Amino acid sequence: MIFAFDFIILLFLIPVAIVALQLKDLLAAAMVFGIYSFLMCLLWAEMGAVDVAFTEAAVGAGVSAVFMIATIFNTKRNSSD
Amino acid sequence: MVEHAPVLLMVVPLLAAVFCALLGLRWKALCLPLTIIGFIAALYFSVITFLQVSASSDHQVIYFLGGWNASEFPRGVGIEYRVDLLNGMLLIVIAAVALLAAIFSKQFVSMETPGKEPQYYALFLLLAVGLMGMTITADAFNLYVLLEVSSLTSYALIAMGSRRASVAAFQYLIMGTIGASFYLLGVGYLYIKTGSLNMQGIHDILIGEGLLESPAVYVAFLLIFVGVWIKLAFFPLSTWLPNAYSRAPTATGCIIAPLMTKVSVYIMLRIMLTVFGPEYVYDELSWSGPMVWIAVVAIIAGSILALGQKDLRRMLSYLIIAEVGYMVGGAWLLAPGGMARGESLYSTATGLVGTGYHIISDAAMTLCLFLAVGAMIVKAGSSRIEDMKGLFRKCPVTMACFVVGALAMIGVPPTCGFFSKWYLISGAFEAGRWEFAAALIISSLVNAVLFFRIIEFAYFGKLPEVDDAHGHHQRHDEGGMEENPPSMLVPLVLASVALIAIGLFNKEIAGYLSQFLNTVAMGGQG
Amino acid sequence: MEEFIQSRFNYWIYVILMMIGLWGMISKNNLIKKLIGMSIFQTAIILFYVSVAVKSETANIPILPHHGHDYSPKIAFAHAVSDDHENGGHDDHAGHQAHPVGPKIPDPDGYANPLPHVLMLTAIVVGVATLGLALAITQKIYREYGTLEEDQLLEKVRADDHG
Amino acid sequence: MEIYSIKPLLAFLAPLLGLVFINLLRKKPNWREGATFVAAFTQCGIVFSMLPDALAGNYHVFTFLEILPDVHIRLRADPMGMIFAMVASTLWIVTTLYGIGYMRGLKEHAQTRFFSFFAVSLGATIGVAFAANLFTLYLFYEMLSLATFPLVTHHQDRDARGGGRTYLTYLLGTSVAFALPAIIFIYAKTGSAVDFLSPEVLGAQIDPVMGGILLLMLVFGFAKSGLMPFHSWLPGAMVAPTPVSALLHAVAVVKVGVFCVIRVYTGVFDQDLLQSLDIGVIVTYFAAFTVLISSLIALSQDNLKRRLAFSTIGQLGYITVGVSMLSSGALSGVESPQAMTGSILHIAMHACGKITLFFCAGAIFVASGCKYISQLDGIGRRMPFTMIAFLIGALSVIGLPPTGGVISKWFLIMGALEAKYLFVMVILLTSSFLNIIYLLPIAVRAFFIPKNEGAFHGSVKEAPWQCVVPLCVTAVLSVLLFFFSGPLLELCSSSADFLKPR
Amino acid sequence: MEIVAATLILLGIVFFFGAVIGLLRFPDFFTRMHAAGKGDTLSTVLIIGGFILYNFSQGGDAANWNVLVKLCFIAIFIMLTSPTSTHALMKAGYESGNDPETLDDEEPEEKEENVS
Amino acid sequence: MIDLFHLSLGGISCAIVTWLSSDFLFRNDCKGIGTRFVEAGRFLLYCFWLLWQIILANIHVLKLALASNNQEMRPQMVRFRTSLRSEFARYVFANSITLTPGTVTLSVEGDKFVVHAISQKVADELPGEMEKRVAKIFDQE
Amino acid sequence: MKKLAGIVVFTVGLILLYGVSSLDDFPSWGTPDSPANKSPLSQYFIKNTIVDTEVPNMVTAVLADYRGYDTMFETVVIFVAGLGIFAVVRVFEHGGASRVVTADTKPDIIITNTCRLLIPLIQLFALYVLAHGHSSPGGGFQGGVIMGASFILVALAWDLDIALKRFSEKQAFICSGIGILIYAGFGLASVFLGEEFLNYGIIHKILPGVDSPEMARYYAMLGVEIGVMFTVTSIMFLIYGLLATRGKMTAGL
Repeated sequence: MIFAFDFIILLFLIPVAIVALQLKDLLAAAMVFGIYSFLMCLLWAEMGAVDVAFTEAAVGAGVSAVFMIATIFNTKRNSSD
Repeated sequence: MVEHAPVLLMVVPLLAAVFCALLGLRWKALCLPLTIIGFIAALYFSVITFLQVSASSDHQVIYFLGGWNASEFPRGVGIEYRVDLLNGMLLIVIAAVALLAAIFSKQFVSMETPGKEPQYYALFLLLAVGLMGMTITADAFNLYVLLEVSSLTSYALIAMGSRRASVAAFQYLIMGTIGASFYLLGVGYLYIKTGSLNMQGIHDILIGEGLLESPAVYVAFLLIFVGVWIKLAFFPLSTWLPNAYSRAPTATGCIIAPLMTKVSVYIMLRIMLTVFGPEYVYDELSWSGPMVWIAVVAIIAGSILALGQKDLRRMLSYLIIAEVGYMVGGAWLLAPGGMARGESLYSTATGLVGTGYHIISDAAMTLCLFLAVGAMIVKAGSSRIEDMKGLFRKCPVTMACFVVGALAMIGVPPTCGFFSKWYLISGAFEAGRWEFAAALIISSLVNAVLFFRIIEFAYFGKLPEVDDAHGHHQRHDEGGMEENPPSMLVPLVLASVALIAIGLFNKEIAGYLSQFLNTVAMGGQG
Repeated sequence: MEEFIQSRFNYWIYVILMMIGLWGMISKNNLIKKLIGMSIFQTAIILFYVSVAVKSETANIPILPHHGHDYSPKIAFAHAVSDDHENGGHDDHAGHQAHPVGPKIPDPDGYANPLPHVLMLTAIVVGVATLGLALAITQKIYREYGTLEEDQLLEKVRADDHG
Repeated sequence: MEIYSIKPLLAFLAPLLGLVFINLLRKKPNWREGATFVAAFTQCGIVFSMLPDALAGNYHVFTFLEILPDVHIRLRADPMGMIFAMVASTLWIVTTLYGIGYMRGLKEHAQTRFFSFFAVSLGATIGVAFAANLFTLYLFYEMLSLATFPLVTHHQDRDARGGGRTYLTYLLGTSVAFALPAIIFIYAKTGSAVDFLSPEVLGAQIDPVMGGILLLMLVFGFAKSGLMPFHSWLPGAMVAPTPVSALLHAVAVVKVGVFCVIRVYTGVFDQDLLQSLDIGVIVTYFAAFTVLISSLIALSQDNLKRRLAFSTIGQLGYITVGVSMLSSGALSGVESPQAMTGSILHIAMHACGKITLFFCAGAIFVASGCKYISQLDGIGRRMPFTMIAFLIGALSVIGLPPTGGVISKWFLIMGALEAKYLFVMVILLTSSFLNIIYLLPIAVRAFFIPKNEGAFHGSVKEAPWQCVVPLCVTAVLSVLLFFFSGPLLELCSSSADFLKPR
Repeated sequence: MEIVAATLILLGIVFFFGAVIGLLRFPDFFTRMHAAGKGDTLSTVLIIGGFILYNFSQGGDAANWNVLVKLCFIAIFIMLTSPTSTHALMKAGYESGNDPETLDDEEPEEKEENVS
Repeated sequence: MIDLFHLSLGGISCAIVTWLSSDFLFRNDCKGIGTRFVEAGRFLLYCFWLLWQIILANIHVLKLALASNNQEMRPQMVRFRTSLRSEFARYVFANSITLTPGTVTLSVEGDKFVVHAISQKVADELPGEMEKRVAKIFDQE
Repeated sequence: MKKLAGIVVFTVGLILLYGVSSLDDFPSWGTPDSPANKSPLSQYFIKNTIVDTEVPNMVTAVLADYRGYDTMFETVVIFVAGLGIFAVVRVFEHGGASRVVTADTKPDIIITNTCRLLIPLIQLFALYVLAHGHSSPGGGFQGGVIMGASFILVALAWDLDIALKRFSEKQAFICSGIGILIYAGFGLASVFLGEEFLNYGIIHKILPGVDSPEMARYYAMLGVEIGVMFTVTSIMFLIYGLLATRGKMTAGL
């Protein structure tokens, strides 16, 4: 358990989450969301939840981002907020 | 095999769903029979389970999945099923409602969702599986998983419908996810305080370690209940319901409307009685006062909003909100401090009996009404109330069933709606909650107005083809009759018969419920 | 104070992330934004659960180092049962004494609590399933209405209702 | 003495069995009407077969099932119920005949439905008559409300719709809003649905204030009694075909209302409790008010059926007044009060008189198409039987000899004296006077004023025999009741014996 | 051995640092991609190499061989995917009409660009 | 953890992957196994050379990045035709170009290469020695 | 609306903070003494997974055995998602339906070649994750996602049509169903052998070469994970296909 590491990632998560929600370009938002998931996954791995981290890496940062991008590709890329 | 009935009643429909999805790719015609077989099996096993329960000495059947028996291992190592008298009855209701709805949906599925019959029926089966699992599982997290199974299926089933349905489904999805997540979070708070996921285990630790005053448990309670209230559409959190239920495809509405909210109410009841226990819910929190008032508001608001609707299904959806108010209010009728005063739950909880009874009877009522309305919409070509003109002449059997459902909703004896109101109101009197009784009466009156309006339209409106040509003639009675096909009528008639049957056997059902409460009270002490 | 911050920091951040997610779900206008909010929300909950499972310093990841099969199954099984039931599962030294040549019992404090991890695996799966379904519904909405902005959407739905 | 017997059930089921046959035979009108007759005669026979036992104090009892914990659906043929059941079942036979004539004469539509629901209504009426406890009473009361709805709205036109709407709104509304909560409250308090033979169950559980509120809720809840603020369903229901108005709205339905009120006074509250209910006076005032006002309104009505309807409201007020005097302290210690006897008796007497009047109104409509009193000038010469019957009916309603109405009115007035309610007596007398004013002139006009232009077609003759015979029968019955009122009186006084402390 | 490992890791970090500086300083999308896409390939490989050596220095029983193989796979994987992803990004940028700043036209540095 | 069970699992896994996607990895079957081994050997040697090149180029880019004025920076597009014939060889070549910092393959269409170079120095080296070495691996000189 | 949302969010946040902030009530982060970590349940898992199931990875053991029922329904959730997405977005356009116009339909040589090299490796890795899930992080779900990703990669690098030739829509459905059937089959097998549903221990009676219930659990868990992998792989691919082509299942992203 490395507290500093944990601390930094946690602090980093908040701006990433906000940015993911605030970006007007949905594709970028989806990518930032992928980053958010990846940070989470790092955090969990660091906290000893390797299985969870692994799953999140495969799912959150991987498949869900792909799904989102596929949808954005098929709909609209810009959002009003 | 008999001792495995509690799990087989879920596994068999699950397998039916899988086969439906697989074989349906090649033979579409197999789907409906498979669905029906699945539900008949579920019904059979539910009945067996219920018989086991009522035959057992402590009125419950516990099934340890994976064999992680609580007598050999710490409780909660594995997942367990706990069937008692109330959820045993509910199982039967779910299986029966699903069976009837499946038969009924035959006409609609190919019409409303062409080419997707296998998926439709598979989802249909899985929805029922999820709901049945939710009712009998004794594991707080397993409940979440099954909740999501049923929620996801219902989102999909609703979104399959028209274009408006997809928007409603999206709103429902967002709200449903918030609800489920809150529930999950609440379970997390409970877990960190108790270290258990088993409902009874959580309760025992809460009582045993004196955690009743812990802020974390309080927050857990809040979260779980807000989550469940969102799921069951308790009034201020019910904004998603009317859209979702009224815009869903007809066949979907027929299973979701009767079951989803009712099972969620049961979940609330279960969490109140099993997880937190009456000691916490009624004595420690003393929320009964405000809760009943909110329920009163829910009832009145649901009824009044229903009055303003022009669309039949939308009107029914608002009525569901009112009905949810009945049940939530009934569940909270118990006066605070009663447990501390040493009153046993058994002797003072007519409101709880009423809630349990209303869960069952409301499932049947809503089923009957949604089936009838589905059939009426087919004949009228629209779901607007004005378009229901002259339906009595066109399809008397359908309308007779609708009238039975309407009477049940109004609360006319000997339909089940009357008796559930009876129990609820007497519970309210018992607890001295006059406002709740008044709200129930007002809601009855509003229901009377609502349904009467429809019946009026259907009864008085003149059909164009029936005119003086037939007028003043003996054969007038038969003029212009085009009744719905038997696949729709049979479930409908069965549903309306069930309304009366549930009403006539209310004493037995209430007896089981009292017995159930007795068991709960015993468990609470032990 | 430092102690206080350090001992709760994870929980505070999870609360903030949850608030962000919830806010995104409720107040964002774009449907995909709502879904991103939903995912953030769910992930925050997972963070909470994972934080519950942590045992700082002492604990390892919940995987036993697999040095062959030196956990003798038969004896340990019987021991585990008696241990958990007679001593309430708290005292494993007694177990050692009872079986002098007994098996090596993993130290409960030496490993992170595996149960929340298991739960969260399921929760992640549920999350991705929900997200996928929601995206599908979003696509259908876009196909039918040509927009993903909620306010425009509601207007069009209202027009549908009246028309 | 209670005898376990299936007879009350059979009396209830006879019309329902009739219903089955009516529907099976819907393609053959003659057979269908035959089925109705058979059902009617069967019912009547069963009811009368219980009369000797009832007079001997042996009540036939049948228990269906325990529908709620400690609540049974139970039928019992006690004297009060017997009176009502006899009246209803006898008049059903007559009305059936009349109905056939009327419906065929006017070539009405949906006759199968008409006779079906008629049968159901009669079943429900018998159910109310024999109901042994409050719950059973409520059950059949609601059944009657619903079963009569299709009859009221038989024409399925705009008027029928409005009338039907008012009808159901008032009846269902009041019963659900007032009676049902009261019943549930009583259940919650006593754990039973008070059996009418043991009213002391409630008395032991309840304080006077609550009791007074319950009394009001029950009395106003059974709005079929036509008590004043909730009376307007009755004129509204006059859109129904006349046989319906005749049997149901002059006899069955409204009498069910007052019957329920009497049951409430005698069966639900025991005398000690009643005496302590100061609030009960309100009912007396309301009823007296109803009597007076309805008579005044009736004066202003030109539509014959509406006038009769308001007259009915007034007459129902008599009954309510009579029974409501029980709750005043003045009657304490009086065994079988005369007002009570009068009330029960008036059910029968008024039934015969009023049904005659309605039959006449219907017959006039069938024969001439006239609905309004102003059109009736000179019609008596064309339809002598009808109008003579009308005269007799009117006399009975007014309360003049030689008709049955006199007897019941006599008892009522004596009762008012006994209870020292002078204003009631004054109102009863005033109302009788008003009755004379609004009823007798019709007969007088019909006979003595020559026909004026455009009132009715010149070719008007008597209505079909199926219409005329019944109205003659009921007219004769009204007269006979004056002369042979012995058994009825006996039943009435044994009904009033309910009040004796047991 | 450990010193070599540390050196390799440090070297990797230095290259990373260079890539970051380049990312910040280079004028347009394409040149930045040069820095970002390639700097990390070498540095990651170097760092992984350092890990491998460190791993060896800890003594070589089965578990460490296991780790070694995994690390090698990671290195190969990165060598394989990194150029492809850089290429894909550059190509996407090129085809979406993002004209590269070339020799012929010197442009100001604040050119608006689309990261994705 | 090396026991029969896990080894057999590994064997089964390999078999499954072979069954699933062998046609991906080896698209044309005309080459013999021997040739493939020879090519692999040469490729390994090439890799080491490439690694050296990469290090060199990296230093170059590092210098570029750290230089106070970007005098040496001359971003430019280089277009040329390759002599490599097989698709895989072209792929290896293109990837090698991308791997060496300073140059990125923008597109490969047929034998036409479009490369983006960051400075004049790296641009001048194209296609140069690298192409020859790649050609040597696959016998396509 | 935004204001209301803000109020709701802040209320929720305050409630949650209230829950976690009480020092003597809510256990500190990372303490081994919290009720959750000290509970018999958690201790039982840590101490006994290896003796009960022979599986060193406690998470896998708990996931696939102790709480195997949850995992079965987790698989069902995935299955539901696949069915649901199919039901919601799939459109059937037979004949001359217009293909989805994509930015670049021509596969790029560099990307395709990299994928050619990578995809077998990815698949091998997926199988490794599955098979080695008993003693290292991983398992059926992760393996399944990676496997699914390999097929998604095919679709991304070339074209969905190419991917569909290897793994058609129908095959995907069948595989997903088979996955659940495998899972439920293990459960039912134990029912037929006379034990509770999913009580794998009993399977040693019919499994050749396995003599103890513990090893039976070990192998059955692997079997169950294979089932999960089947479902997850096919559904992930299916979802991608449906989402990327707006339900047309041709060409696409």
